[in-house]
Amino acid sequence: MSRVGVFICHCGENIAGTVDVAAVAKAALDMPGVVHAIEYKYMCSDPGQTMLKDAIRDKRLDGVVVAACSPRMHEPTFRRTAEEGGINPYQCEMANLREHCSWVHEKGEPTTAKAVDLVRIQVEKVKRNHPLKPIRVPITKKALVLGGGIAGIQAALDIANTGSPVLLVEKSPSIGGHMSQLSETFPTLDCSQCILTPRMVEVARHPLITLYTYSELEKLEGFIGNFKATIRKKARKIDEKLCNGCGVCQQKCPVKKIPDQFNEGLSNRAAIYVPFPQAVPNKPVIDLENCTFFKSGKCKACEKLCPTKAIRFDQEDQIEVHDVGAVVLATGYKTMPVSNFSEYGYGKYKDVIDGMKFERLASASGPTGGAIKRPSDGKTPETIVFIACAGSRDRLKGVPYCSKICCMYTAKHAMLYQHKVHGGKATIFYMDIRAAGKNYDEFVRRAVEEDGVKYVRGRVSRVYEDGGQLVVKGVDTLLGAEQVEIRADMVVLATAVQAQDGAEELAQTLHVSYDPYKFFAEAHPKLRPVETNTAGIFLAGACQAPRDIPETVAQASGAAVKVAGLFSQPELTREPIIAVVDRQPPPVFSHCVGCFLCKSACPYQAIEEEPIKNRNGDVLKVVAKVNPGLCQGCGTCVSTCRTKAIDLQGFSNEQVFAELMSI
Amino acid sequence: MKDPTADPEKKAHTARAQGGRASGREKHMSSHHESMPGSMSACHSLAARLEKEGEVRVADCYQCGKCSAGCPAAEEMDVAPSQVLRLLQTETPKHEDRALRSLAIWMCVGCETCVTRCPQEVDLPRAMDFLRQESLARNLANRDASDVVAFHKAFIKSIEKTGRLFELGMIGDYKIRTGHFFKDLGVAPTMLFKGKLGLLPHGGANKREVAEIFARARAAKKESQA
Amino acid sequence: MKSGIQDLQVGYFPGCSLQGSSRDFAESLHLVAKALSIELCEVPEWNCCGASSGHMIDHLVSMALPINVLLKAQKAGLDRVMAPCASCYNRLATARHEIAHSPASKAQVEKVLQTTIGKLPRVLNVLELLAEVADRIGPKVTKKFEQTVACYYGCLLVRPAKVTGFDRTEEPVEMDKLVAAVGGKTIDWNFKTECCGASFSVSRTAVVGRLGAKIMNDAVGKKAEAIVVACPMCHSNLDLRRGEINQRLDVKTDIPVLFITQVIGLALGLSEKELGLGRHFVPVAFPAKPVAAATVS
Amino acid sequence: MADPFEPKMTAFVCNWCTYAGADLTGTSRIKYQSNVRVIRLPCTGRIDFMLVMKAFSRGSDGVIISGCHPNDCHYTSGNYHARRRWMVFRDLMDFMGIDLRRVTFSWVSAAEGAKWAELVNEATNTVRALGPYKEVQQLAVAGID
Repeated sequence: MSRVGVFICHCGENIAGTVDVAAVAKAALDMPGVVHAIEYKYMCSDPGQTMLKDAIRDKRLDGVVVAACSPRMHEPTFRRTAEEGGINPYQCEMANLREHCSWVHEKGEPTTAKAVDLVRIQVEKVKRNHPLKPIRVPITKKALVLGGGIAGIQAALDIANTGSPVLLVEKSPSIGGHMSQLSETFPTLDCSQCILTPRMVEVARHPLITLYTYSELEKLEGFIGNFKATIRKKARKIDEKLCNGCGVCQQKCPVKKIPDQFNEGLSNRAAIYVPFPQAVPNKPVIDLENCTFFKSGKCKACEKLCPTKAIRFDQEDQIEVHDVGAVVLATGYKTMPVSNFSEYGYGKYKDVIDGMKFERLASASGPTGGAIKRPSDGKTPETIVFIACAGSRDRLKGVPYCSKICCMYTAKHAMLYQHKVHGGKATIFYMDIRAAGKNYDEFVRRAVEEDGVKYVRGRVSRVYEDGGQLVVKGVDTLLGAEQVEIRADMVVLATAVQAQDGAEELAQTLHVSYDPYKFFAEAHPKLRPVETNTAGIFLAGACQAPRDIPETVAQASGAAVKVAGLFSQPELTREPIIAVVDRQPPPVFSHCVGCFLCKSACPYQAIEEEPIKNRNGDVLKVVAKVNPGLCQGCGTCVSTCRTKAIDLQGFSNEQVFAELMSI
Repeated sequence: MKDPTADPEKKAHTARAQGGRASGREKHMSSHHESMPGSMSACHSLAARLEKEGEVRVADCYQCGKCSAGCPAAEEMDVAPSQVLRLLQTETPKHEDRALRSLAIWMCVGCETCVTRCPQEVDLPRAMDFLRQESLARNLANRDASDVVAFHKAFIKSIEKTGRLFELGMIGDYKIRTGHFFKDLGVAPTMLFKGKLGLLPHGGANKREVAEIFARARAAKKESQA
Repeated sequence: MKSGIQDLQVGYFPGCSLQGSSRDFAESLHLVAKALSIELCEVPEWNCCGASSGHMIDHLVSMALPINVLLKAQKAGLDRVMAPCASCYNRLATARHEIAHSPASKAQVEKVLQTTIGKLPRVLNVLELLAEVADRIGPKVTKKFEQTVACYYGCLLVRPAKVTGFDRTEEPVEMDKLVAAVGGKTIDWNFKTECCGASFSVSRTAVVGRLGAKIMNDAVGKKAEAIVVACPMCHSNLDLRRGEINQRLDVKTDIPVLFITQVIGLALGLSEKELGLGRHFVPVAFPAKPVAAATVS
Repeated sequence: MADPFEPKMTAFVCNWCTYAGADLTGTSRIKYQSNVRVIRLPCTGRIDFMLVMKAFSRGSDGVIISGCHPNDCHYTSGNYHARRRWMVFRDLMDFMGIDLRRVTFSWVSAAEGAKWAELVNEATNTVRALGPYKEVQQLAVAGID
């Protein structure tokens, strides 16, 4: 025999203005099991909460229904109050009289009637509530960071510096990411590598960071605080302990004509190579597609000449499994391939390049030593055209969003060009200049006012080659959309920022949601920007949306703090809203028949198989068992269960059906 | 629910979702109407009619100018293609009038280059068709385009008469409409001689049927205007 | 060698200009089709599709006319209709596309045509059709067409992509493949799909002259010995209006303009006369080459 | 004589998308018809379709089921399970002679306050037009449910 108390909130005029609260209270008192019903101006206020606590004590209530705003708003508040009042917090339910009633319906009889129903529903539910205990789970205080770009580097360092060990996994042979390819950085024009490489070294040296380059995450199981990560270390075919990075191998390797990814194909590399001089670790890797030995079984030049005998042709991939408590996703972005631009020649013109290629041309460590030269014939371009929004804000090309960084780096490119090529003519075709950021707009203005970069407001319709030059057919919308035709020596496309290849697959392995453009989804666009919807997995950098370096670093540190915060707790407590399989005294043991439909339905692999043995240890039957750590409480298993052996605490069949019956 | 996957609205990113395509649409429509409650422009503006009748969404254009940049006829135009759209975007009679009186709408060749490259997939050629018709209906056709107008009229007339295009007849009609009697005198005889111009209209088409199509189309238009 | 190749039947919508100003296109098309055992089943009682003026000043009519044609084709049991004229092709395809995507417009047209519109036949252009039987061409070539030509696609064969869904929008290649199939060389040039002025052929010859000049200039500059087209309007604009064009060129040009069907025809050993080359304004002559000479009957 | 028929609508919604969406409808003060009674569940995946049958037999004239958009499930895939189950169950209900026009299945995200209002109004109007769901209710009264 339950004793339920109903507490109706006026929420000032918000509820009382539309709903006849007195009538609701009166109706509540007639509901079976309700022994107490009052209405008050602000239940969430201090006096309001006190009333609730007192009532629990004085009226010996064992269930409470607060009829006020949305449970998504104040459920935690009132559950705490209920607990302070001396009952189990999960004996408190809320009827949503505001968002679902008073705010959305006109004042009147039907609305009050609905309010009464909403209260009745919760009363019927709360009568069937059971005291629940929050779940406590341990935490493995080790973090996994995916991606070794600036985002991953920053996150790894910040986490490690709080004293927790970090595994940093990077799929390419060196950490550094896109930032290591950049020449100078806006708005300060300081050299990218000069600021990045020290960080890379710091990572390599940090006692708490274990570096996994040329490695990928194969599998992630488990849940917040208790993940199990399976990492594949791809075979470099090098004994990293012996190799001292002298570089003899790549000098002697006979295969030398392989386009160098790091230089965006502007130069060549050998089949055994270190991606770039400042690479971390400074150890080579053998590229199996192009190595003569792996193609024809002959050569082994590197092995013969390696002074430390570090070459290992027979080396295999290694699989390692690690327990980690939190994951930071920092897998970065890619840019739209130039071949996507039919109107600019499907990428067939050598001198139509993208921003990243230009970075390599402008970089002191690049193939031209920082001199701007045409890929086609090595001549210095006297006229150069930059096309902003190449693919961005372009539904036709599937990228309706703004890539955010292009305005700034294009301004930077034009500026660098003007500095390096005196008397050169740089024109930028743009739609809008988006330079919101500290010293950003000043930077753009500088490009215009001091370096004489010409900004033309309009998009380019077509680029084609004619007599060794590129004819750029654009328009100036500030001159009544007059056509502008420029014969340029080089065209640079500020290509759209897109989600990294394989982002979707990764999101699915990690159970994090992603947006239509395959960028990982933050838990809340404003208030939870570095968290994902999967507890314990955090976001840093351009894998979540186009970002520039300062933002990326800030977000990485933010993610690191989230991880540190998580690790600072002795253990985790979670809402006990989880599924349970019923257990019966023998001979039934459980209604579960072991069909394990629930297992296939469960999104969290939370269903385990549990053999029930008799006292001499032989298995009587195998039933489902819910791992309370893994279960997130979606209840999909409950509706799948044929024998109703599995049920969801807090939303049990009994409760839900009772709610239904009360309508 | 047309295609759930095409609808990017997400609790996690309202922000980007609004920009997303499928949702962008409804979003846009509503705001578009709220923006000018009850005013002439909201319901009767050319932009609104174009969206209703032509399914071209003028508001989608963000004036990047790519259409004007690639337009082969732009040199002949008094108003650039993108600007023609701009004139419709303001939804004011003054600007709409300017669009309808423009030479540009008659200089459009209908080569579809613009719509092929338009990042917002705005069907500009369709809009041009619409404006030409409207311009004729309101008698605002630009004088300097009289020859083009005459050509189109002669063309249509010829079809209506014979069910198929009778080139010689059409050209004759065109010349009478324009008075360019001596233009093309050079080529016409050669064409005849080379058998490229038939002296008699082609048979074969079901003239009555075609005439009826024209008649019913006219009726339908009258209806919609009323 | 005919063995193994069964007749390919396809609906055929000649369109007005093939009966008049582009007779040669029709003639060559029919011969080539016959040679490649394609049966062109003319749409009975077809009417003009309204191109190119229809849609310019009367949208409803410009929808009703082509749909009417497609309905006739459908009644005649044709599941595909090939329209050699690029302009007709584009109108038919566009109308079909709009009907499929706009219920409103569909209703309107149904009202005008006083019928309900079901599944309409697919619309093909001449290149699509020939590409389908490309493998039949090679074996039948008797005189390689050993010229270097510029394939000029013009606007309406490839645009807009979502309507035509054929070839690459910016730099199509299907025609080049066909020319290559008969032994010809094609140049890589920039004006493959730039507009030639289309319907301004009569009303604004100056425009045609200006646009045509750009096109010819690039083609000649890149050493083309002829222009190959698949569109009557392109043909008349570059052939019939050569005078206008040359007025705007520093160096006058007299390279001929051929229909793709004529090119294939020549390679299949058909005579210049039956292919209607005689009807061109710019005489069809190639720089003396043994093979080229041989093609002159 | 008797007042005009007002349908009883029961809605099964997930806590993370549609319930939150309905909250947004409230905070943005968008009005809709008050016939609907919302039953809050963690996820549409939790919806045992026996609930739908029960709702009808308990006198609901119409049922609304709504959760997160595909790819956006708080539990990553619960809504897919719901959709799959719904596909099957729909045919079953059809076979059982349940009038499918009385069941509305949709996605409403936490950002779609307006959509929730539309959804409820549409569904309610449809069912109002269909009239009370006597057929099933009589069965229920007869004790067959």
